[in-house]
Amino acid sequence: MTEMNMVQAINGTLDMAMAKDSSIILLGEDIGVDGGVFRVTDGLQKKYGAERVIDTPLVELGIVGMAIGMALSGLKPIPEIQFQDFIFTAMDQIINQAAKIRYRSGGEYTVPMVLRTPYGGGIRGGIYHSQSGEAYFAHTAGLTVVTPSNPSDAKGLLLSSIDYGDPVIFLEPKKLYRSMKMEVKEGDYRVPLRKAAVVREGDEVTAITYGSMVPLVKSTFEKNNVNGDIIDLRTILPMDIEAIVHSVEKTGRVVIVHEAPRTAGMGAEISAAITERALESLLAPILRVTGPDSPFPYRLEEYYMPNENRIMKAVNKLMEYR
Amino acid sequence: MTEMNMVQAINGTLDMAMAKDSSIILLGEDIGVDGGVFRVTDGLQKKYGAERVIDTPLVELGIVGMAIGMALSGLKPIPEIQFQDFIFTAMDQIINQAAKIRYRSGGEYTVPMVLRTPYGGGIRGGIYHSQSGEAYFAHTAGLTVVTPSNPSDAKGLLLSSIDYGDPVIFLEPKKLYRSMKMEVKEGDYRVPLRKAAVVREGDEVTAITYGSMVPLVKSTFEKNNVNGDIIDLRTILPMDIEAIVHSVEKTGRVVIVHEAPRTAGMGAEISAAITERALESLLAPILRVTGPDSPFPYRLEEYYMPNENRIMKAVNKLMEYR
Amino acid sequence: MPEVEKSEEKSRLIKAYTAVILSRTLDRKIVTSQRQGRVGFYTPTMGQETLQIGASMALEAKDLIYGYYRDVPFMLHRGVPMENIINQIMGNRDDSALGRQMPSHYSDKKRNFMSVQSPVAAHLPVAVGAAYAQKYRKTGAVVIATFGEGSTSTPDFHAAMNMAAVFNLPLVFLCENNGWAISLPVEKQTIAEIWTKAAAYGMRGLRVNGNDMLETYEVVKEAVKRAREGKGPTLIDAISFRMGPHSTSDDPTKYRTETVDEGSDRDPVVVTEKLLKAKGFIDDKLVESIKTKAQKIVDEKFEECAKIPAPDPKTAFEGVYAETTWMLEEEVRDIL
Amino acid sequence: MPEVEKSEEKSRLIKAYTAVILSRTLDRKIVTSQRQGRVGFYTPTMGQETLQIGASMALEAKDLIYGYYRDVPFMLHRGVPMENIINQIMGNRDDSALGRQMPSHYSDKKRNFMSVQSPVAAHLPVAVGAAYAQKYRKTGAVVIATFGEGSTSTPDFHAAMNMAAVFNLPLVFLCENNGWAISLPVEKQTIAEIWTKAAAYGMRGLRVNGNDMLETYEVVKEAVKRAREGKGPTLIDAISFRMGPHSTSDDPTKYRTETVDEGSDRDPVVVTEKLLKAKGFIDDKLVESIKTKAQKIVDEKFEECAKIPAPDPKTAFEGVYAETTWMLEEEVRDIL
Ligand SMILES: Cc1ncc(C[n+]2csc(CCOP(=O)(O)OP(=O)(O)O)c2C)c(N)n1
Ligand SMILES: Cc1ncc(C[n+]2csc(CCOP(=O)(O)OP(=O)(O)O)c2C)c(N)n1
Ligand SMILES: [Mg+2]
Ligand SMILES: [Mg+2]
Repeated sequence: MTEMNMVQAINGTLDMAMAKDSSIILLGEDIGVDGGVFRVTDGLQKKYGAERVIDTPLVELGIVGMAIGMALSGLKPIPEIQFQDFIFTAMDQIINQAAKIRYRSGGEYTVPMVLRTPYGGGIRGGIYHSQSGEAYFAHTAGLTVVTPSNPSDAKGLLLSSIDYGDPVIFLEPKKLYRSMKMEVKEGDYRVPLRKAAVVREGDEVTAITYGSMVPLVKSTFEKNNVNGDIIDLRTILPMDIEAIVHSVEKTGRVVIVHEAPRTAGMGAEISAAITERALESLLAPILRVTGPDSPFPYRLEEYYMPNENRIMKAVNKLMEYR
Repeated sequence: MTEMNMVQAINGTLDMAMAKDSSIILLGEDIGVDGGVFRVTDGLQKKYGAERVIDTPLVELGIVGMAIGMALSGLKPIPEIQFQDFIFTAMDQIINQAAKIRYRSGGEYTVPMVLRTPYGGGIRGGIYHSQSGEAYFAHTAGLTVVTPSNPSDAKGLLLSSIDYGDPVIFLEPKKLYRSMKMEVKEGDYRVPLRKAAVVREGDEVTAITYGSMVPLVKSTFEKNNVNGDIIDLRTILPMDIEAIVHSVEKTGRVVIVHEAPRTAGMGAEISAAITERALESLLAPILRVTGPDSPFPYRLEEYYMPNENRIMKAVNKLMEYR
Repeated sequence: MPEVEKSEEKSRLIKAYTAVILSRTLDRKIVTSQRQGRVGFYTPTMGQETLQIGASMALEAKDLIYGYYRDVPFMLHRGVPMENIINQIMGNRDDSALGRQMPSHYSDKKRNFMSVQSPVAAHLPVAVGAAYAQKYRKTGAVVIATFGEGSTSTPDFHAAMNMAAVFNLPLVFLCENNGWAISLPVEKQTIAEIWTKAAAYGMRGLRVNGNDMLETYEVVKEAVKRAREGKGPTLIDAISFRMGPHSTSDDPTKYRTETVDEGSDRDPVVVTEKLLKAKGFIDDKLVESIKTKAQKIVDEKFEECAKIPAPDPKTAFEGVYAETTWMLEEEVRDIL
Repeated sequence: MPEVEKSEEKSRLIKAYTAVILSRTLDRKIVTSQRQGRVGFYTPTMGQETLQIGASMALEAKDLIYGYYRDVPFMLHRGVPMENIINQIMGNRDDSALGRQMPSHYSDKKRNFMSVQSPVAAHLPVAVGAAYAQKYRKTGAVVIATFGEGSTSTPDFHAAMNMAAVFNLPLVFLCENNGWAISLPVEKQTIAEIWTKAAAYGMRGLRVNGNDMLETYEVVKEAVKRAREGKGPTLIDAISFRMGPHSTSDDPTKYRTETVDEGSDRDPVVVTEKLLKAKGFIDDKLVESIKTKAQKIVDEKFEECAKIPAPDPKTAFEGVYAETTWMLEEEVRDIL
């Protein structure tokens, strides 16, 4: 057990996995000699060579396309997109290729690939270095969308993703890269995909969240003595509907928290899925605390991101309802 | 007034608009000499010349990028993407450029452009000629997403879109291109954006739908004497929340119908928005009749698409609830 | 040329010619069947037979093909059973992809023919990754990727060309330059000759007369050899002509004036017959018998495949993931 | 050269040199301020001054610039007020984009300098559309688009180059080839020389020594002239060197061995001083006075701009559309 931040946890996990399995290949912009702009791949090229930790030209669709081809030929590629904001030129490769190859080939071809990319705000990156695009991926059958909320989960989820067999979009909350440290177990352990974690328990309200927002919701609940469940989805697609419904049936009050813009975001799906299954349990409307439906500002970033105040406003509204 | 199908209505509308305004330029693959693979732009190059009806090379991101640049320089481009399935290489231009230029430039630059593209199933196009991607666009602040459900609306919505001033994603339900004819008024008339239409009225249930599914929901309600409202969104983003809530408060029962896969689709947003505002009015869970969370099959297309049977199953479930 | 070699060449070329005829015969059959409503859609291959078969002759079994929707002759020569192709077009129960894809989207993993997709050129960066894997794993296999000249305008072509060159991969880019991308002639697609585009990536670029099967074979063979020896990728611009419409949905009279008719001097079937006759490998009698046999095979196979029923409806919603999702299970319960 | 021309040349070059010095001085100021925590982020321009200013000299007021995040010298020479640049970097109330964009994402519509965005090269297809509009509307304006050499690997570069050539547009592609894309040297970005990529599109491609302001000026001038005359686009590969880090977040010691120091022979400031001294246009005294004045201006402007407060919070959620949406209104009520 060592105290480490998420960057160190992911770096160590990649290192461990690569040492064991020579079919794992990393590729991306500035990930080799430079060790990645967030230093997540630091030292790995030195250790495993430029053939396994590939500095690519500046072309996201090429990075993803190449990774798909490697996966089709028996390797386990882990491509990195430097910022999730820059993934959109690769959307055809992701939506039309990676997500659909198993299906369209009747299972003859599969794409075991883990696409890592930092997402979200919190580093004053402005419009193009802060986006949270999970809903674009979550609407795409064939993809599996994962996001860790702490260093220890990052390791366990990443190891599960590498062995998963289908393409995983692994969204790393860059706000948490260095802002929290925790004990991370040594050796191989897995955090299962498609399973949520209840990271705090209580009776009166259910907060459903993931990734960068988990520590914020936790600290908000702790500071304000909110008597509620906090569900960390961990896997966004497919989400763990049982864990959600189980909690909602207990509490009857739901707040969903994410950074991404509200409209047609993941909060909508969570809300809709709950209403379909647990309408009778609801004691109040399901509320969403999210980024607003605008691009992400630079100087006024703190107004964009959900915060304690907004979460508590929603919780209070839920508690006071009727 | 002339009877016409949607292809004829759009063709005539483009013709009328181009005759009046020389700043309107069409561009896309095979739209000129060939008149478009669905013949929507037939005859327009002959009439307005190859400078105004541009046959472009095979590059969707270039088509959209060029259209944005034209718009920035005072023209009113109407790019066509041959099938919505092929729009994904242009997603960066759409999400990061078109949608964000007004905001990022403090309003100095704007993008008055109408991006037309046929979407959806119903022509046995299989995985890559049948997708309904409206949710990808609807999650993107800065875009306006419009889809007509009949020839007359197609004309009025298109004319409104051309004058709108911000980028419009104009989704044409290819299933309806030739499958229905109706009277279309001559001359200039507008169907307003951001406003839904109630295309059938009733008291017991509200169906919310748009585009290709509207005629199906209508015929289903008619055939089965369902006593319900049918709301045709017309504009998907931003949707007409007042029309929705107004109807739900009356009926208390909601079924949402779209072709796109369910998870994180528009149905989720509609459902979530209703629960936020009208929980107390709900007499039953909100149900979604949608495409399943899989790619779109070729031979078994009819199993993928929502149909009368599935809609009635949902309606009956709503009526029988409690 | 020594007798043994000569006889080897003869049997190789007769095999190739037979594939040309089989392809052409099958092509005609499918187009006709489409008009009769027995097939939903099809992209004819007429005019591109020899360039594909010339290329196929240059490959080994272990080599990988990232092809596109017009590669039926390539597949037939490579040994893909004709019924696999017809079953795909029918989308029936025996189609390896279970009728999920539109016609002309073939796949045959056994013969290393990668599943074809629709967004043109999207398979090219994927082919680059496959080539990287061959190099990394030292399999000795070469990847060949085919695509139309219209596809060179795409983002994917650019990404693939540059990366293949930068990583010096065992990859051959074979552009099936048939002069048209649906209605757009190559002169409006791009101003440069296709083969000259290679230089922009520091790659070797060559042009070849695709209607000459032997010339194509030689050029591809050399490119494959270089690739196998670690000398990097090549772009080959194989000039041909799309004799048919773009697809069965297309009406080329709207845009095309020049045509190449079957049986004319530029028809690759005619070119090949002349070539093989000049070599003394075939005569009218053999031609006749090959054609008759081809027609018989095609007719029989087609009717056999036409009898195979549609896949079970539940298969339309299987195989999205190794393990299905609860959402899909729930949705399917509603549908079936 | 007649006296009048000579004196015109002199004043033009002194204006240009002054812009070089102003840029360099401002660059140093912002980098220092960033280290002091007074600025959030910045992409230094050091090393690319003369190529930009040489290009700027070749343009008319009506011409359009589709630039990128390193184009401060270009803007300063073109007459963009320095406070506009600093206000953008501060993201304060007087920034025309209201602090919505990261530093180095400038915009100045009055001087036809298009709003800069982050995804590299995404402005290139947009520039093509702008050039199409100029041609269509017969404005006589030319569009110049700048970008780094790393950006040539992107899909957007490919799309833009091909379309500009196919439509024969009044467009100059100016590649600011500083040798690096963050940590990737140009040799690993692509194997071909950047200027040779033009041929793949049937476009003219030229290389120029970007550190030579006059050479750059002449080459760009000629390309602009051709563009204006309807002779089509040109790609110019302007060789320079990124003297600083990629950005203030970057540590080039991790990857870079070769460096070009300020004051060394390859520093464009030094090159330009030599050039103008040889022409007899400047002497040590004038240099001294220009530098002192530049420092004073920069210091003053910086402090003035630093005093300007942040934009009103509500502005962060305005201007997404001509008419706002009900969702955003509702959300903002919750936030403010
Ligand atoms: C990305 C994309 N855009 C548009 C289409 C529609 N489309 C199908 S084939 C085709 C033309 C392709 O031309 P070319 O690459 O020359 O191949 P050919 O059909 O001539 O063999 C087009 C535009 C597509 N399939 N993919
Ligand atoms: C599409 C995209 N991918 C990645 C990045 C991250 N990034 C910012 S600048 C840069 C390097 C650009 O190099 P070059 O084009 O040579 O310009 P330079 O910075 O050297 O002036 C990268 C990779 C980005 N901004 N956009
Ligand atoms: Mg072609
Ligand atoms: Mg550079």
